[in-house]
Amino acid sequence: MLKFLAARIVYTLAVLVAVSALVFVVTELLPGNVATMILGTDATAEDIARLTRLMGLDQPPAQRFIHWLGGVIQGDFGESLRMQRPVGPILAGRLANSLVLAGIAFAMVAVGGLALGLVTALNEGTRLDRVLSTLAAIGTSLPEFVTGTVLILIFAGGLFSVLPPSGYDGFRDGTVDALRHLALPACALAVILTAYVGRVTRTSVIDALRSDYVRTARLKGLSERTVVLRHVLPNALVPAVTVLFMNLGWMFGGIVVVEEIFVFPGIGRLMLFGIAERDWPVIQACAVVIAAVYVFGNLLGDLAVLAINPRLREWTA
Amino acid sequence: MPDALLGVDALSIAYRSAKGETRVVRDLTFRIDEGEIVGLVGESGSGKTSVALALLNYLPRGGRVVTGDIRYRDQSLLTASRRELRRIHGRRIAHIAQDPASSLNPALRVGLQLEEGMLRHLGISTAEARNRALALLEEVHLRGGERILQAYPHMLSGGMQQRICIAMALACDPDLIVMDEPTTGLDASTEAAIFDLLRELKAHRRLSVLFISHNLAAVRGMADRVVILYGGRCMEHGPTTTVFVRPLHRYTQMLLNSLPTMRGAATGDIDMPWQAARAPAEGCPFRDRCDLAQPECGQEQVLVEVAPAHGSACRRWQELPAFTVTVPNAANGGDSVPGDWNDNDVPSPPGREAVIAVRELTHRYRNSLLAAHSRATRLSLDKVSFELRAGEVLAIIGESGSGKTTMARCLVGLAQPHSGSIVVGATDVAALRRRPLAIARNLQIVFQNIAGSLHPRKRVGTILERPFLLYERRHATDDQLRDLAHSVGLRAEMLEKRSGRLSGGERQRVALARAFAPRPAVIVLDEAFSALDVSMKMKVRNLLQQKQSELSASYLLISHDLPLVRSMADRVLVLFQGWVCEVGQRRIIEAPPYHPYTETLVWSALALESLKPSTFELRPETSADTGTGAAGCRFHQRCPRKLGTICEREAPPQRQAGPDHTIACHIPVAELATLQHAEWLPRRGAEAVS
Amino acid sequence: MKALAKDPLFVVALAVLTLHVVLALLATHVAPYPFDQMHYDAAMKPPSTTYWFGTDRYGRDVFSRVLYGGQITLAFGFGAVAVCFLVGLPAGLIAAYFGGIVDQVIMRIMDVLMSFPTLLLGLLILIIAGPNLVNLILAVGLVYCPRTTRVVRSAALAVRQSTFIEAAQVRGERAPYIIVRELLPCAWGPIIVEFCIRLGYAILLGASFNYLGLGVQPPAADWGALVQEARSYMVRAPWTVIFPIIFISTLVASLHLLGDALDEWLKEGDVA
Amino acid sequence: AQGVQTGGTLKISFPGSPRLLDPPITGSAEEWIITSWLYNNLTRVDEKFNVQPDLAESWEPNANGTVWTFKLVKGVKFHSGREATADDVVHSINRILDPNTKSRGKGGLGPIAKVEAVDPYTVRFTLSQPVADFPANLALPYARITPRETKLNLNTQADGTGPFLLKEFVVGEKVVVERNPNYFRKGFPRVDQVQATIYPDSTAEINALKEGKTDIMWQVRPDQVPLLTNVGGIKLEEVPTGSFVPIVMRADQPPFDNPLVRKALKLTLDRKVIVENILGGHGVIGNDQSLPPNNPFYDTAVKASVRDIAKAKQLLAQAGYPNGLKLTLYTSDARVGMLPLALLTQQMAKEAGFDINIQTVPWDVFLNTVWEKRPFYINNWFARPTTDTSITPFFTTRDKGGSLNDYYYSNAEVDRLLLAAQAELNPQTRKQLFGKAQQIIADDGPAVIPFFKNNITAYRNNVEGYSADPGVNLLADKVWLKR
Ligand SMILES: Nc1ncnc2c1ncn2[C@@H]1O[C@H](COP(=O)(O)OP(=O)(O)OP(=O)(O)O)[C@@H](O)[C@H]1O
Ligand SMILES: Nc1ncnc2c1ncn2[C@@H]1O[C@H](COP(=O)(O)OP(=O)(O)OP(=O)(O)O)[C@@H](O)[C@H]1O
Ligand SMILES: [Mg+2]
Ligand SMILES: [Mg+2]
Repeated sequence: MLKFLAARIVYTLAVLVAVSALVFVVTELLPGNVATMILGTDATAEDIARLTRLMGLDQPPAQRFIHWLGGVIQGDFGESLRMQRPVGPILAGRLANSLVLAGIAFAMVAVGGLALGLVTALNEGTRLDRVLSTLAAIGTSLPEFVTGTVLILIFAGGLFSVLPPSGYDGFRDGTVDALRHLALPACALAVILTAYVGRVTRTSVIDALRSDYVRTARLKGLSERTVVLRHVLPNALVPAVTVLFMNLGWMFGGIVVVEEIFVFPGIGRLMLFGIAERDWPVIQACAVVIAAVYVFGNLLGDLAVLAINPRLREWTA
Repeated sequence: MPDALLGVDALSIAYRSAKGETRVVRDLTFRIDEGEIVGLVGESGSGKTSVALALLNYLPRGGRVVTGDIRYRDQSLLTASRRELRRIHGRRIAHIAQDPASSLNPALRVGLQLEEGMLRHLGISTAEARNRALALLEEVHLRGGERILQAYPHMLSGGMQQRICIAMALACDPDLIVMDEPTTGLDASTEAAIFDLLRELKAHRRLSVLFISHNLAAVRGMADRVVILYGGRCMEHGPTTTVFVRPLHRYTQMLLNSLPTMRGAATGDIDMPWQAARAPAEGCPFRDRCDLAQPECGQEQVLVEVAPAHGSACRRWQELPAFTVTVPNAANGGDSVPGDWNDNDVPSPPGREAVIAVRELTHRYRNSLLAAHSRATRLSLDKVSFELRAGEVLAIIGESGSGKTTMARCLVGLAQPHSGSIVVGATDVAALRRRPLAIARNLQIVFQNIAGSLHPRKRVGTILERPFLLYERRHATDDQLRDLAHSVGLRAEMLEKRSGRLSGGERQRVALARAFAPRPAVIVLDEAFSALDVSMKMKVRNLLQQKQSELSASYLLISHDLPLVRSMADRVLVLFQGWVCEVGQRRIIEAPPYHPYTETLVWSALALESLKPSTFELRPETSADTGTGAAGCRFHQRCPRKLGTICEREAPPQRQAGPDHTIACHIPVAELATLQHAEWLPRRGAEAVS
Repeated sequence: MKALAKDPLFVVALAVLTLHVVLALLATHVAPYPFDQMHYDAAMKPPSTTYWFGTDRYGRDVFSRVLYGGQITLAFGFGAVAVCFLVGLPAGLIAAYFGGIVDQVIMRIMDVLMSFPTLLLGLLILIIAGPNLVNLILAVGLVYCPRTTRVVRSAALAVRQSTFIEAAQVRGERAPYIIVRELLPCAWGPIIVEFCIRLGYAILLGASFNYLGLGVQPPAADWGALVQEARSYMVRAPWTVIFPIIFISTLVASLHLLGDALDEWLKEGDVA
Repeated sequence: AQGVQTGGTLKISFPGSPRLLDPPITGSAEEWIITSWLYNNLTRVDEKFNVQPDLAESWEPNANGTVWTFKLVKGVKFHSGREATADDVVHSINRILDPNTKSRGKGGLGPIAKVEAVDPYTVRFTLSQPVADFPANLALPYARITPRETKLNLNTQADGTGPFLLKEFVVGEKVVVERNPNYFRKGFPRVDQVQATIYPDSTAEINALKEGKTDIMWQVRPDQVPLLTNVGGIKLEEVPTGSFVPIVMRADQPPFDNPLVRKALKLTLDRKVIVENILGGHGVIGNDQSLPPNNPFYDTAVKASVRDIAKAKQLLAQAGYPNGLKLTLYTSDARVGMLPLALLTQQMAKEAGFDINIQTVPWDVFLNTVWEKRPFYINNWFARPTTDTSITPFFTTRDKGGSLNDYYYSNAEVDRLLLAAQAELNPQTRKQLFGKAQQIIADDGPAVIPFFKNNITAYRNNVEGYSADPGVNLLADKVWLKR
């Protein structure tokens, strides 16, 4: 178990380094010259050359990568070229906002998706199931920019004006205010995943319901409640939970779009800012952090699955 | 008639599908009395499981009871409410499913699964339930008590899992247990042990059991009465002793005719046609395959009471040719081999040239890259040497996991041996990455899953032509293809069909035809029979034997089915954990001296046919890694005749037990022979077959 | 196939998909105006008989733009999936067939690619390569090819275990023959399902990139870009976003439902 | 002024956040506004482009305008309490000129050869060329006067002479400043405190203004104007500026080396539609030269081209393109108006036979591969602070001072006129010179400048002493709140 954990963590870290390297290479390949970006249209060639040297951009990439990676390990993501301030603190604030948003959306997905899957599976074949399943299938076809746009049109200016379409600003105006601002983005983020997790859950619950061990349990004369709670759920939850955590990564992709729609001051928008401004330390930091959330999400998923399923626990011992 | 414990009356079951409703069971009537074991026998797909589930009113989705009634004592189970059913399930009628591994919830501890039924039905405390659970474990011979209760199912072996399932069924002391093929998927020795247990339970508890199986031998040994099912209908029913001795339905006769046994066989020799594509809906479902069929067999079937409590659905039961099975039992067992129809009895002389010579072949499975740290260093083959001689049938026997398949895979090049040589003709192919086509051509294999070895999307003609294209770089002529098809009893039209659209039997023949097509010198048969129904098994066997004499090919027959091996093999090689413990002429599995391991195999097979109670203390498989680096005999931990520490410390010598017969054991051959003869005789009378 | 034809969801989905494809193919004939023609005096007009779906801030006909947008959307959808399969099909088949170290290497590479959040990887590719239709196709294709590889691999792996593959090996067949003639024909089922689902996701992802402004060049616009263009005034002129949204949702939903129905059918029906 | 009430807190909203407060390296409008509250320049430019004294009470050029001497106001104190003297000025200017500072202001100050303190209250600048607008250059936001030694980190802290003291600065959130009781202009500032809050989201910003959470919304985008018009208690105000979005036609490469083609393109555009569409009417039509209409030297006689497709076609044919002309127009959507202008141009020019293909690129790619390189693209310029810098660098030949001439335009007459105007100290003559240049550029020039943007601002009724500013100014010291 411990060995597995250690191996898994090492693997996770290795993936992270690989991802960082890839991001670094990618940003190396960016067509623009950072110095030009900073100096803008008024700069002379000498200015640019000087700034390039000043920022250490003339050193070999490998050396810069190691230097940068060393910094990252100590929480130092370098200095933003545009903002000329350390990326770390900016990132921290934005990440906190994004985590709040993703956390709420994740809770919605977990509760909604599992409930949806359970309800449809337990009512398999009924009209309720057909309606909900079709809705879920459609739900998986709604990208965040569509749900976001529709939510704004409905709740924030189009039909009603009950919720703000944007302007999240942390909790400085109180929890209620913050939650009001989080409602729409969280929903937009949650819809597609809720539908997806719901579908996966449905399939796995149905598989469990049709399994031999559930038949055995039923033929022992157990009550339906015991059968579902004790025999079906622990097994059915395994794929559902795996998918749930696997999609943390999707969520952190979707969050970029959602933050753009709802002008949400999170890491996704910071990343887009970095891209628009070719601020490579910002891009790198965001990419690595997003990737980290993703791989740790997967790790968490694996651990959750291990906690639920003793057989896997044994295998990995 | 006294009230039955369970009465099934004119039961018909149908499944809904896209094509409409299909009836899979029709008009089935039988009863189970208290303390009685009723065997339900039939080929795969004959509706056994459907009947079992209908008895529990738990048919799978789409299935329903169309007509008929099922009464438990006075209560109709079909009209019972769900609450009433819940009180009956587990408490009055328990169920043991086909596959123990999937019947246990992988996420729950065994103890909980064992106790939850008791807690629900018996109104006892958790502590009491725990005590009862421990007692049940004793009863099913599971040592380890608490430890087992704390275990998760996957930590137990298949045999242990099945015992847990049995314990679960026994937990609330039900009146009736429905056992749906309780030993399929278990290997022979485990199977024998489970049957032992069931027989013991039968003796100790007054259990009523519906015992479902396609294993005739097992049913013969277990059941008081049998119901023979074919195509969803009852063909014949009656007391086991009558039905299995004087069957009065042509189908039953054919079944028994096909049954090879350890000590004898049926006298008749009925040539049963290949399995029909689909049983006819009306009339006798068997008539398409029946050699005595007449037009009136297409009329509605009636079950005739041919003797008290013995019914037959055959219209012509009175006209059936006389057919008596010499019930093989201990009394006529002994060393005589009555009715042995294997005429290929001449031992292949040692002087015949070897077509394949295997020397010191060693193989180990390398697991995936990531799992390299695991201690899976056990050899799956350990310095195996033997030769396959021209025109002979060499059988490799051994329990599951003994390395038989690995052996076959190494021979045909699907597995890479670690060391050693495999000389085919003059070439050592062991280390070759790609074998020359000429060698591949001469070394064909028939897989366990014969039908599955065909590509489902290809036409039969294309499949049969492939060997010609591959080995001779030319298209086959139509005549060649037609002849090939005919040689396995396929009509020429079949060549145009896609193999996926053929019936199972047809597919099997296509696969065989393809293996024969390049006229190979050697055919490896890896469990080519184990998935087949009894009747099919014999068809395939006969075809293979016929082809062998035609092509004068050598067969390497891999099987754990001892009766079958006995009916086919010239020589036998016994493998235990990748190690050859005995090799010799066929008679080495017919009479002592045996290697102790061979002895256990033979005894298990005999026990299965109730020829011999397996009082033999087979030591349970231990999870301990046997054989790893142990210098001694690999079998010592499970050996019933273990001498002492010498077995643990020293590798056994190879002893000549006769011409062309080697036993690797510390016990001298003569001593083995006396021991084994001695033990056989006194025990013979000790326990009569019931 | 009969069972499929009776499945109402399948029929509806197929009809919707066909409608989308036909509309896109015939966009030039169906659209009342060129997609970039501006009617300066008719900016932001609600739907009417002249402008069925209304007009945008430049007075461009939303209906025409949606039709042309469908062309682009389908083009990058199919293009990206083609890239996915160009990489994923051989990679998956080879990994499944050879197993062992080959499999390990291929799948580890795919794992690293997979450990990028989809959108992020695409973003990075697009910012190096620069936004245009071809790069968008490559980016989406690359992002999804590990997933396709996995699906193909596991579909092929299921077949790989089949006895007929071993039978072919024993017969002495060469690997390419086995992969192409034996493995592939039996793995088609899941591969087709994957194609439908992947197409749906490729369209979603591509549209999301366009929504972020990292896709086709204006004035051309796919449905994602149409929503993006109108973002600042969508509350005042909701028709500018509603129609592209309806189109993309129905297209993707039809693909997903189609995939579901096929999957269900493959699972239940006989494989032959 | 009469009835002025003092005290209270003025609340202002900004769309973007200041990041750094050290004047030489500031780069955004928000930063420039905040530093204008904390520091002073030697001079300042008012809303009519006239130079006004700030820390310098007077200045004097030599005869040919190459040496400028500034007299400082005496007794002005930094927030830290020390008096601001000529040495601080020299230090501040030298910091800008020092390449290591990475100041963007280096090029804008003018050809300063030497800056020296003559005495504690006199600073002398020696220029390598005459510059008439030199005093205006010193009003650039980079040229705020900072103390020559300080222990503070000026990026996040401040020690200036300005009307307010920095109290709180949270990046991305807010800046709070308090009244400087020792400010050298008596009676200013009028409010006790100014709170600048950052609203990255404009909807929230508008709501805040409507709800009275803020008093001034400094910048309103044209498309937001409908949301604020006719809202009770709120005033909208706009003013023309010199910011423009030109279509660049490189004059040294075909096809735009031919003036007929340039003229033809100018004739295809319907500028009213463009202003309406891109700016919602909140701008003024431009006449293809870069001096904005609110500049005192703007020549009202120079008219913008009026759409005339027939004429355009004819010119095109005359230039040798009777079957039209295929072109790629580069643009970027990183700055407001650039992409819409490309789209509108494409459509409008189509009728005359211009077949334009649009390429949108990210801003950095734009700067690296398009700007100054491609023959046909759309650029973006913010208003320049002085008359001279608003036109001369754009249109004089590149090696003759045309530092911003990405058109590679070279017209001897324009060179002569503009360079003469640059050195000319007499306003009358200067105006004539500029007028002639404008006419030539409008007719023959390499740019389409279809409009100048307006600055739009909104504020609550109780705000007095505030108005929309054509430059980047928000003179918080003049504002007071009516109770
Ligand atoms: N859920 C189902 N839906 C439709 N048809 C079914 C279903 N289960 C079984 N059948 C069909 O009913 C027939 C009887 O099946 P059943 O499982 O009862 O046979 P069996 O005798 O138990 O076979 P086996 O020995 O293989 O277990 C078969 O033809 C089978 O195809
Ligand atoms: N792919 C594999 N990877 C690792 N170990 C394997 C693999 N296949 C088989 N083994 C192990 O090798 C040993 C020999 O297996 P093999 O399949 O040859 O046995 P067998 O005699 O054919 O058994 P059975 O009667 O069950 O078919 C067993 O211990 C088995 O667990
Ligand atoms: Mg069955
Ligand atoms: Mg095997």
